[in-house]
Amino acid sequence: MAELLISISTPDWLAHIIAALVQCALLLAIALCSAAVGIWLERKVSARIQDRLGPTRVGGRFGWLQPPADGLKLICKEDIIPAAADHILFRIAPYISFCAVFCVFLALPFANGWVAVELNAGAFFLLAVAGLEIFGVILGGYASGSKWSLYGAMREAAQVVSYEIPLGLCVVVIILLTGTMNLVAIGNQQAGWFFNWHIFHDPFTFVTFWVYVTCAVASSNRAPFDLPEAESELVAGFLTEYSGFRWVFFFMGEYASMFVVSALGALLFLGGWNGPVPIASLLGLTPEHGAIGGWINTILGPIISMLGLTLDPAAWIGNLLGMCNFIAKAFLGMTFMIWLRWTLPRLRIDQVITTCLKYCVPIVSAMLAGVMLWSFFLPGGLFAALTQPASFPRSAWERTDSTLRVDGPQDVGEMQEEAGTRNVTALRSHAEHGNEGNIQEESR
Amino acid sequence: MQAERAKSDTVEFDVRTDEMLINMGPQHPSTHGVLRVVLRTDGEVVSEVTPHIGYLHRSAEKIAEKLTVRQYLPFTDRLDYLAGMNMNLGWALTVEKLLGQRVSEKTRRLRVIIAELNRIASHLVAAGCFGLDLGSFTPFMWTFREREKIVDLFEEICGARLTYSYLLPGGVTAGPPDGWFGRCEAFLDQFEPVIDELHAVLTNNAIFIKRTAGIGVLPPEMAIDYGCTGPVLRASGVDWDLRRDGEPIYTEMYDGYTWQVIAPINGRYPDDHPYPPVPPEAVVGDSWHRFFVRMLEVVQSMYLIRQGIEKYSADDGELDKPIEIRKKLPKGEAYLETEAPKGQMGFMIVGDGSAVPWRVRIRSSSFCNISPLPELCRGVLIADMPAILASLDIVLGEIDR
Amino acid sequence: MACGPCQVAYNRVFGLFGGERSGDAEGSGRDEAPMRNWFRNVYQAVVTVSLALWVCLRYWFRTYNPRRKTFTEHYEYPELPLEIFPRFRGFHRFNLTTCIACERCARDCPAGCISIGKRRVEGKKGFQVSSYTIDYGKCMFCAICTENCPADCIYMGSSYDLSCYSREGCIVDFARLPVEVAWGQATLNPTAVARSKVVLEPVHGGPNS
Amino acid sequence: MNARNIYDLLLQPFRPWLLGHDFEAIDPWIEVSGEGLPEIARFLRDQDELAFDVLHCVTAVDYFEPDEKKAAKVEWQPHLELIYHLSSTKRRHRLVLKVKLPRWKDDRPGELPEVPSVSGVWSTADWHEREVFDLMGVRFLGHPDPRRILCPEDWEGHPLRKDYRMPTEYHGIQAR
Repeated sequence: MAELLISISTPDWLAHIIAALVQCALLLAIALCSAAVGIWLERKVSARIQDRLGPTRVGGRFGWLQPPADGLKLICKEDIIPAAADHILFRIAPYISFCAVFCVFLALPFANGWVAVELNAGAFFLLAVAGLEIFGVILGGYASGSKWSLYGAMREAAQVVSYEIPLGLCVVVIILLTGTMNLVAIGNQQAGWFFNWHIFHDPFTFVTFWVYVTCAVASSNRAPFDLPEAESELVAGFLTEYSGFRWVFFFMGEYASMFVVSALGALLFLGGWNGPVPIASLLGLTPEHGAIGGWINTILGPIISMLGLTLDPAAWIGNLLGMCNFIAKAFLGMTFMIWLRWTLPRLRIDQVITTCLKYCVPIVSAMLAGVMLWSFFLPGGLFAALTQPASFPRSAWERTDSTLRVDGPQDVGEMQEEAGTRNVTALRSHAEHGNEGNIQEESR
Repeated sequence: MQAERAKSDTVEFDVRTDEMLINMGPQHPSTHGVLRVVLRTDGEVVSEVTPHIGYLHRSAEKIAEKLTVRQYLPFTDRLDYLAGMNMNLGWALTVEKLLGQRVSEKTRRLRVIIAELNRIASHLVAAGCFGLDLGSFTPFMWTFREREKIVDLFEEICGARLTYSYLLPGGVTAGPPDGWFGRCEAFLDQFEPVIDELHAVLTNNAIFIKRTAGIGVLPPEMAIDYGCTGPVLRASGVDWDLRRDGEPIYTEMYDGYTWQVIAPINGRYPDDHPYPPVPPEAVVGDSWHRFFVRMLEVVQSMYLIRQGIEKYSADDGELDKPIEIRKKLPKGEAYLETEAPKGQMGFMIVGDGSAVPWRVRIRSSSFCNISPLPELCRGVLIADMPAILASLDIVLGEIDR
Repeated sequence: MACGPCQVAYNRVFGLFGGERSGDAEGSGRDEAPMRNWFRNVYQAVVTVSLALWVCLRYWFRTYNPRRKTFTEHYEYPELPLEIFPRFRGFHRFNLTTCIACERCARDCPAGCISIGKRRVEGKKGFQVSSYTIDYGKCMFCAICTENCPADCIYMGSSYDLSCYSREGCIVDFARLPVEVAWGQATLNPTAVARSKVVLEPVHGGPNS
Repeated sequence: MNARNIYDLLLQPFRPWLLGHDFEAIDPWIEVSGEGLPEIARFLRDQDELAFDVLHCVTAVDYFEPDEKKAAKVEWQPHLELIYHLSSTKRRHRLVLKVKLPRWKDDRPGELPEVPSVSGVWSTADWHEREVFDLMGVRFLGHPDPRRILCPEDWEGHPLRKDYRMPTEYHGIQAR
């Protein structure tokens, strides 16, 4: 983007600012849309589970426009700040909460290389920043000047220290498997058919995935872990005193964080932007240019280059498909969380801590050890072992070689040391192919 | 007993912090109306609970001193508004007891069917609200859906959906319309699988068990001492049900029916129905058992309704007409308790020879059931408060009268 | 196991899984075999949560069945009026022409919400009703007023739209209402009332409008 | 065991405190004097063949006719009557205890009559006695928590008394 602007003789500094703003706007749009769609989904799914219809009026038969209508109503509401509240903290708390969630989107790749800031320690950054969301909750609960809100805040604080540990361990399991913290690389390692997904890598990752689901639900404060706002116990917990626009921010923060944890789960375990069937690579919509991809490139290539862009249209379309795939998976995860929420009763605060620390941590630790052993003996994964048992493990090695591609700007030499030997060949192939069709390049 | 209580007054703490007084209610979502409970808490641990009632006081007893017994009947609907029919029945029977009047066999059959239907409706609300208070919204909608069907049946038979005024002293306003029993049985048939679904989402659910088992344990002696009745008493393992153990004017309604009193005797429930197993964490008298007893009573009520419909259809007697609106009451007083869904609902009428009672006393079941709340809630977590309150299944209309 | 330490070690390891199920039905099996309990809890949580999820999923998809639909879909209240039963106790229907102003309904009313204004007519027997007022702020729709009416001129109607915007709006004078509103569908035949109560068109123009 | 047998059993230890009975009434009752109430209650609860472990209800009835014309016709003297409904889950029998009290202590209007509390015997009595105090104006001596229960703490008067007049205003709220 910046390059494009510079090429049409925009000053350097302006070009970079504009490029950054555009990216931010795009990401904000994604965050808000995901929240809006999440709210709509929540209302419809919960309604169906409860044998009713949900919104049917605003925006046609399916009530598509209900979330904006709700938002409009809430914005029109009076903004009430209790007299006993700490005004400044009360005011900024919702924004802190929302900004923290929004920051996560910065490092979240939506497709191969389609990420605002590609970080080598992307997984780490994501976990760390997502954890900041609770600052808003705790501040808001504390600043409300209400005892119920204070309880909500304290519960959130107690909850966060318990779920963050197993959540981090779950991510460590995948990092162990992939040998990288780069989320783009992790996504690309799962290319190919669905059995390349990490969840199907071996039984240990499968269990880890479900532990991740538990912790992810806890981290987005959703039932059965919605203790900070437990409406039947704490009235509305930290949200008790909030109304109108500030409440909207908390609310959107919650849905956006649902989207984030679902997306992270999809990325780490469910193949990211790689569908169950590798349509993109079957159609040749990859940098390697298969039949259709080459065909598209011959048509679109000249036009693109006329515009002065360095872009591989076929790979770009493939990435677009992957992005749709990725978002669909994230929404699937959200749907699961909604389904779970409307099914289960809420846990008690000590039971939340017990579940996270006494159940999830041991399980995921065992899984960590299991994955360690498994990837040492059967690095290709379960399906590779099952489909080609005779030539195992050799065939699994070759399989990794041919199917995995790692894109993204990584220091190969450094990564070689860190990563398991399994990835070395993959990284080599990356080095050979370069990274054409990378939006990353374009945006710099 | 006082000494035991004094001993349990102190709550053990590992870490003591500043105490906090916190007001739960009267606008709290899970106090089932306008109950106000003042909690003294230390962190999340509740060390003292003081219930304050009376926010819904409507002088029901004073009103009764101005109206005839027939005129007062609509007011009984407003006591336990979730079981208006049972309230009507209790009032009607008390008036009949005072008048020394017996209704016909056929009327009694109809009364059993109606009262048991309403018991199902009330227990459904209790079960749904229990789920709601534990944060599970969906069973609430399912139980209200089923209740809606019962309410439709009631609307068809008496014309109202909440305040029925149907079972009058001496008889009923009108017999059931054509085909009503068919619809009633159709409801029961489709309702039976729903019970299993409720068991799946609540009774057997691991989280539900963890939240309720061993919480708010009410030992049988304490339950009797506090005058707890109904499912609350039976869940503590006391085999006591006025439908079987009450006064003859009430129990004769249930003569000839095959059913069981649901109470865990020696930790075991009657096994005439494939009930889900009792989890090992559950202690007799805890919230889980109180919930479970209600769920099983629903099944027994279904048995009773099915038998009642059979008997009613076979009976070729006449339905009785209700008493005159200004019927004179004899001098004397009559007190009768009936087994309402929430517990034993007692009415006392003091007649002075005129049509208007001299004094009416309403002994409400929830009033007694909620009185051990300070004992039950001492030392629990705040999150257990709604669970215990929900398991007692109170209705404030009845407590505050 | 002959030697003591071995026995202790054995017990320590396998005691965690619990040799026998601890406690009776009343006791808590919590502390006796922590490991066994741990696995049991995990197993139970997974099984029961999946079961509950399955039950909810079944509802979820059952509602798409065009023959079943969702439960609420059968009640299209604001668009279509609710189908109510003939015995429904809604707004009263009152026939001014047959009322003899005996005040029985007013006396029987437990809430005291009926008041009747009447005047003598010269040269005629009985009274003429000049106003027949029901305060719907007090009325509790118990239908006692309809029970003893000697002229059968008051019935419980079918209108369930009971809201009004002021307390004064709750007070309805039936003598001033047009007869088709007070008595509905211009039917003055009391035996036809029960059947005429099943209204299928929206109820509008009620006593308050 | 019917009321007559129970009366016979009570006769031996508590003869001076038993003031009357009616075994033919719809609910047979025994009248006892207020001062002996706690001991009789304890006896009824603890005696094995009686075992009255449930106190259903504590009620008070105000026998007072505010209308002077009617008051001339009534056959009773103005008084308050406390009624205790007891039953036993073990023995499955029922009993009604009555305690007659003056409407005002020492006939001084405003001084509430007093009676010993039985909340130490049956915990049910705790709230029920509070309610009787609140609505009927009977002071229960030895009650652990003698507060109003249904009316607000600062409510004046005892609404279920026959001569009670509803206040026209309560904290600026028009009541009539």
